[in-house]
Amino acid sequence: MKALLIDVTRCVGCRGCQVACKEWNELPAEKTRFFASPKGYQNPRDLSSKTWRVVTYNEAQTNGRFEWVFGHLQCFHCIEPSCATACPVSALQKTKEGPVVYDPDRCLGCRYCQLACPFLVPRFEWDKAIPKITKCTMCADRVAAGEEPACAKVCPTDAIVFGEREDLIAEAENRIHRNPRGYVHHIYGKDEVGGTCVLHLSNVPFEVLGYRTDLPKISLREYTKTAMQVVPHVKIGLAVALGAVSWVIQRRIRNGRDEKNGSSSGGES
Amino acid sequence: MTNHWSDMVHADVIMIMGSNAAENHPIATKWITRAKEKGAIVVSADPRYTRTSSFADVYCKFRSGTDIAFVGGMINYALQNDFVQKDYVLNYTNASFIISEKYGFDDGLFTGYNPASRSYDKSHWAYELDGKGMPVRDMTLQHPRCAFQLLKKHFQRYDVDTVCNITGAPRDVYLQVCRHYTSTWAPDRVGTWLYAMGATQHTHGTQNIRTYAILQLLLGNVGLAGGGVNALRGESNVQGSTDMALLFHILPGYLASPTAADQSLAAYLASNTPRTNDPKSANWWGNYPKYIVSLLKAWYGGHAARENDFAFSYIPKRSGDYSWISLFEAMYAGQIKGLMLFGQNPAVGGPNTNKEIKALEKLDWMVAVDLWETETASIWKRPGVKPADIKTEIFLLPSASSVEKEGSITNSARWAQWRYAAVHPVGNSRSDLWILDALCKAVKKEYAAGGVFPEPITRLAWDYGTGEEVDVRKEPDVHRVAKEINGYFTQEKTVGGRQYKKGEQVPGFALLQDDGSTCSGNWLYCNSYAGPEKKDNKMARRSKRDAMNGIGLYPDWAWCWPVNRRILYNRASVDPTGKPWNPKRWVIRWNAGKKQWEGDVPDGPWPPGEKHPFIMKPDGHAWLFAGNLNDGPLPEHYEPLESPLPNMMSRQQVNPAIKLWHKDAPEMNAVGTADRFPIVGTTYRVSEHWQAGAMTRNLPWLAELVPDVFVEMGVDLARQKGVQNGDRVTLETARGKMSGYALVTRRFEPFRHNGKIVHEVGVIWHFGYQGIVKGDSANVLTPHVGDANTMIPEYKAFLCNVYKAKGGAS
Amino acid sequence: MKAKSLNLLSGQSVIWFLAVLGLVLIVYRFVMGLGAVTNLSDGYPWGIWIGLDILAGIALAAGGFVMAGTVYLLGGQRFHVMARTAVLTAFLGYLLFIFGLIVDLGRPWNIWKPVFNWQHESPMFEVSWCVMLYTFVLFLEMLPSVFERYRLEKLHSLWRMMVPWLIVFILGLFTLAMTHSPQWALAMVAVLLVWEGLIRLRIMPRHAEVSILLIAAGVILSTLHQSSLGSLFLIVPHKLHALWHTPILPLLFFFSAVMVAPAMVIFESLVTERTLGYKAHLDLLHAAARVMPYLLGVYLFLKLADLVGRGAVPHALALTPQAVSWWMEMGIGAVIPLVLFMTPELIRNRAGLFGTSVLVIAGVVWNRLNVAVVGVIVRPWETYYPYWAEVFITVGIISVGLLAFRWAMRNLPIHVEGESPHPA
Amino acid sequence: MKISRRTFLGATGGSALGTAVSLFGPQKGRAHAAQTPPMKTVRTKQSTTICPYCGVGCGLIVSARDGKVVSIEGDPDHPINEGSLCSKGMALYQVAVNERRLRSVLYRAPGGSRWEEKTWEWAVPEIAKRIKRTRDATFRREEGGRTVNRTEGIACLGGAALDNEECYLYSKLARALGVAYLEHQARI
Repeated sequence: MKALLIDVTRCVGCRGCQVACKEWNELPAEKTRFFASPKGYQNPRDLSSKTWRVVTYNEAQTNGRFEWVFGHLQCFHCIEPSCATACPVSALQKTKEGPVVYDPDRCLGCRYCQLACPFLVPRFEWDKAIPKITKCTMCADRVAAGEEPACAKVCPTDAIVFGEREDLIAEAENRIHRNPRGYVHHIYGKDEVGGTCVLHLSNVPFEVLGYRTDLPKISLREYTKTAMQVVPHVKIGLAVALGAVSWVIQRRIRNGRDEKNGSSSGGES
Repeated sequence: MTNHWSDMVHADVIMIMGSNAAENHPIATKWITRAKEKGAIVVSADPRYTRTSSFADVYCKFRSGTDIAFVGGMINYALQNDFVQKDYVLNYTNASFIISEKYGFDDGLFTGYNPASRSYDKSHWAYELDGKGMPVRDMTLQHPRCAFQLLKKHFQRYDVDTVCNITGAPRDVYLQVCRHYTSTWAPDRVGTWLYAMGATQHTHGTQNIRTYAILQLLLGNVGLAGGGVNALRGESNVQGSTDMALLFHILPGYLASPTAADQSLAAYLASNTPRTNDPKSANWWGNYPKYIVSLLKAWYGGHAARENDFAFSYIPKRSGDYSWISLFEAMYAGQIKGLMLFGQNPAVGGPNTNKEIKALEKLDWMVAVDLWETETASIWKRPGVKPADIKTEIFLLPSASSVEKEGSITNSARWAQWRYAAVHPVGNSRSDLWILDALCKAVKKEYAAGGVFPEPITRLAWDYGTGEEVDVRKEPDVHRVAKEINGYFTQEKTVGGRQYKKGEQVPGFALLQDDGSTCSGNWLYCNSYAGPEKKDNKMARRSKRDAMNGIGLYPDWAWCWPVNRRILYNRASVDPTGKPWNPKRWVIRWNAGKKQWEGDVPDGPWPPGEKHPFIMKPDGHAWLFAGNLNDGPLPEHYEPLESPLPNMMSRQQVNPAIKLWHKDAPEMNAVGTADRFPIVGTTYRVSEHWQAGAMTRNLPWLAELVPDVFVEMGVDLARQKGVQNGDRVTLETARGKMSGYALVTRRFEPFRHNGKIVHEVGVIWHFGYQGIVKGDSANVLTPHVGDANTMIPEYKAFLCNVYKAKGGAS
Repeated sequence: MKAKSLNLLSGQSVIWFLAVLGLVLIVYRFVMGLGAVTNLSDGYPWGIWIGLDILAGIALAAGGFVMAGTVYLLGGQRFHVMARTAVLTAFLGYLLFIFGLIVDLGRPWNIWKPVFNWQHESPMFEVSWCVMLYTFVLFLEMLPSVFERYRLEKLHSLWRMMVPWLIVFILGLFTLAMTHSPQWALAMVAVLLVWEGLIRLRIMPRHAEVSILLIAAGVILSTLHQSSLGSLFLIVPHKLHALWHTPILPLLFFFSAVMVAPAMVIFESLVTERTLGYKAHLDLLHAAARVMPYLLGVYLFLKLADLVGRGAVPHALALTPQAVSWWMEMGIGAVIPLVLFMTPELIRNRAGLFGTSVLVIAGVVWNRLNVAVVGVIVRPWETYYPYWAEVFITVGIISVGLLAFRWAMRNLPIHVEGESPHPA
Repeated sequence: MKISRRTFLGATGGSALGTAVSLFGPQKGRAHAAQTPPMKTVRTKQSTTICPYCGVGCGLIVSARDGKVVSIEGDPDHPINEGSLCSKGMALYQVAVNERRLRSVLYRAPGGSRWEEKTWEWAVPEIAKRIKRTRDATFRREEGGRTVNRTEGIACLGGAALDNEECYLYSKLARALGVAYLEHQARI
């Protein structure tokens, strides 16, 4: 499975990736204003239907050293994506190659994927009469053609690299091993929500970059799995139970009535 | 750049000072971070913690305008601790040269100073010559007047405490910087120095760079892979445009533009061709006559002949200074009537734009050639003016973008690379080549009927395949122009036993002649188009074959001046026997068996030891002591024109050799003082915008990334001023004021100087009143004052005040 | 009386106005996109339309299946008189939800896609099938009233003949869609066929008016989707506040829907009595009210035991907007009505009965809003408050519903005054 | 030199083959990236260029179809940038395709309040006339008895964004006119 490894210690915040994403995916610019607090250089403020990738600017004091670290917002391409689990019509799907892709022809626009995504990635075209859910596709068209995603290709410092997920995890572990003081000893995305296809390395705690560190290590699909698995059981069980209960009750009513009236009337005709 | 972009990967220490490479040359970071991966130390010295600082191992702050003190201290540190590569310094620099007895230095002034003209008599700083006219040397470096001892004495004054007091750099961090960088004195270690406009845009900009050069020479870092003094140039072809001499003081190939004193070619050559009596000096500039004659032949063809001094009289002769600031002062004074602009936007980019815009209004006519409607072309539309009041007639000509035309551009590493037309120019826009060709033909037509001194125009050699008439459908043949720049034989000629036919391309500048048998529009580019076919266009080469030293020179990728030499001064990368100082990443080496150099194209073919390595210097040595500069042979710290502090080194507050415009032309040239303007201000750029902004503020994607002017200021200052992050603030100097959003950040910290706290603020200068995103230009703040040698404006340090703008928060 | 009908008239014109305003806004929404009429955002993709119209609305429409189940399956024949009203309310309710859903969906023309694209891991898929099938079931349940009103005897007999087989088919197909397993589907079909067979053999009880299988299907489908609406929020442990996010959320949703049914019946009866003049069966309402303390008690117990079990009690004690909202929900919707329903003097009069029921209803609505909106915490700087147009579209849809309800009550044989409480 | 980049053109193949989507039934686990449409750069004419922004000199590949630029990306073969770019270089597409680009000659009369669209055929001779008029009025053949042959009445600015060949002609033309005030970005 293909994946991206984003090593924020290598990122210089040039935002080539942000523009490359727009160029390849033909996304329009947003009207922005200076983003005062707390990000300074960052713009747009957030992902949107027009912006699938945003570099964030974070000032931090860690280990007595001032750091200016650049985070990356984009789809994490979870191994078991909660958006795909949530989607009632498989408009969002995980491909074998790694990207989580979207098919507008199926989409109802229910936006459950947006609710389900722990990373707030899927974005809706609120301003359109015929809206779509939009998000980073890991440049699935390029990946299918054997190319790397636009953001990985454009990155001057190899802060974003593209490859097989296992290889990238090995590479990330290797980097931490080689430079143990230069990294937080954690590969973000290796285990988060059951693992993602976008992995992050950082020299500052991931909260500083605005990443959620309270996410479970299991796929969010697991949270609905039981509830969904019991549906057929409930269905058949309920049918049998309802039949049985109604039979018992009706019988008792009839018996009671028989005892009272000695004849049957009412319930049936 | 002496070296090139991917060469940075070979450095052990990378000093980034006066440059914010991550913002302004983002792809440089590819090679810097790769070097870092291999263990290199990256140092960022900057008044503000930048995106470059974000990946540096050491960040050291210092107040804008105190570069000489900062690096002077490093030089002193190297000299005091003997972190000097002695063999290199002794053999390849002028350290051993004895300087004239007339030299002296006292209280900030070198000898020979004339306060009335604010200039030096440089003869006080000359070498002492022996009877044969050879410089006297002391190879023990002990003579008190040898350059090395003078240098040592001069920089002794820059001890760590003094330096930290002047610069405001934290002592411990500063010492770390010194330690890291001077570690490259060892022959197997090398450091590279990256700088840009942060270093040059000062009243002592040239001397800033001199400190870098001196330190690099002491450490033996020039000429080596991963070393050098590297100016990161900010525009795609500012190297090429300089090579082609779009500057008043030079002709193509860095030949001096003639002055009124040069009444004949002979007089011109006499004053410009350097001479040496040292047989070991290659003295490359001794070829001056060949280059100027070949240039004149390229311009005037058959009309340039020995009989008429090769039409030398057609070339304008200057009297004095015509540099940028002088130009706008002259325009303001009403002297200049017409202006042609090709892709330049002074209404945003010039210093003291309030004055420069006023100057533009005084023009009779303006021809602006651009892709966009720039601020300059639309001064009559700017906020607060009535168009009717502006009488300037303006022609705005639409030009083609870089993907709509063919030609070469030269990057910062001197690589001339060919571009192709992918599509036709949009609408009715035309390439600048077409526009220049059309204008020239039209002017020729005008002068065909006579006019003042029409010969330089009517006789100008101008045939690029479009016929006599202006025709919008006929694009000039850019290959013809490129071949003229390279040069060709104007007649049959035998050189070095080989016969060249008339019209044959000259294969290299060593074959250029001073008898009119060759022409070359720019001798430096001779060899770039060495044959008649398009395949002979070396600038279009795309081979990734590496040279045998395997250090990524890629000699068959594009073409690089001079003669495809990828690392300048590479003869200094080997010891006097031709063995590389560092065999692991050698640039050139002498193959004694084959009796030839291997690796990069060497600085001349001579065997090791036969010639001194710095062939462009008449003495063949790199200059620790430079007697040719206007403001002194050794760098000395002076404060910027506007500074909140007295100069702690001497009573000379500012560079004594600069022109003081506020005295000579006081109108709109006010200078501020620390009582009203106590804060140091500086200007800079961001990665997402480019220069005066027309090329980025008109692109929606880039406008989105940085939509507004912002002013960066420290937390303490913001608290004092009652400014919150995101508030609108006004910056004011003696010349103007502008507003932007406050970005309150810990990346800007106050400086301590002798216990006094000085705050600094910075503002991006890309904005103007045109484009998708608009804002005030920061250059309304900057002064009309220039460097003593180059006249580059002092954009980087001025006095200002900042306060919360009315209208409040965002 | 005159003053009252005047009131009614003016009240009605307000409703008409609101309905038309809502419809106009809805047209605007389809031209300009959702952003133009809502404050919904990528952080808060679901707002009051989901919280009120769908989650709360469907919970409140649970009266339909609860009454039908009680009457036809659990022998609560004496409530029969109310069953048709409840079914009508439910049917209109579900039509409105679907209408509301069409307004809310970004791409409503694809609303039929779940029929063919089976993604059974999605609670939303389950909900959409259930709502679709249950609306169909309600439609089938409604048809006899229409047949009676327009005396369509032949169609009525056709209906009688077809309904069981239809039920077997749709529940079988639904099981297939949810499991992708023919075995499960066959098992479901088998159970239903056996049941129907036993009915025909007169071993299992049957009913003259309705198909027992139809009623059973209604109960099954409702049980599933009432709980699945809770399952929708299981996937957001990272967004839904710990006060509400619990593995038993589906159970709580289901139970609270059942709990609110008697309250809704009381509420509707009293409102219909007041506005349309149909006499309420007070005895039945009291009977319903007597069930309430048990339901509320169990609900409270479930909620609190769950909270304690998950160790989430501190969240309730923290001073956060969510905690405040939780206390309001629990207080207004459960604790106070529990006390009130246990106070016989109070529930004996109409006002007390009415007020207390309203509290329960409000509690459930509050609960659904808490789960869908208040309890969803995305990022500290993001909040959601409905836009005025959003509110008026909801109000407009409800107004349309009220008008439809009024029309149906007037024109269909739903409510027969003075009808005997005994089944015919 | 026009190049055809294997890495770019490799996309033509399988991606064009869309998989037929069955209408009815379970949908999970069916998706392949191969179902996605082919890259927009297939069947385009590709040529190399060098970035017009800073002095690094990065290589780019312009993909054009029917005379329109489709995409501009980093040139992976270029030894400096190896395919990577910064935000500016990556935005070059919007220099090529941009409604704000000037498309015709504009003229603003003295004191005028609007641009007038003009033709090249009108503008070029008009400008030549202005140049001649100003040059003739301000040309100085001598100064203090010395030949200087220059005009200080016309200034020429710009050029760092021009090609070498253009700079050279600009330099040549300005000198032929006798322009003394010739400056550009390199000074500032």
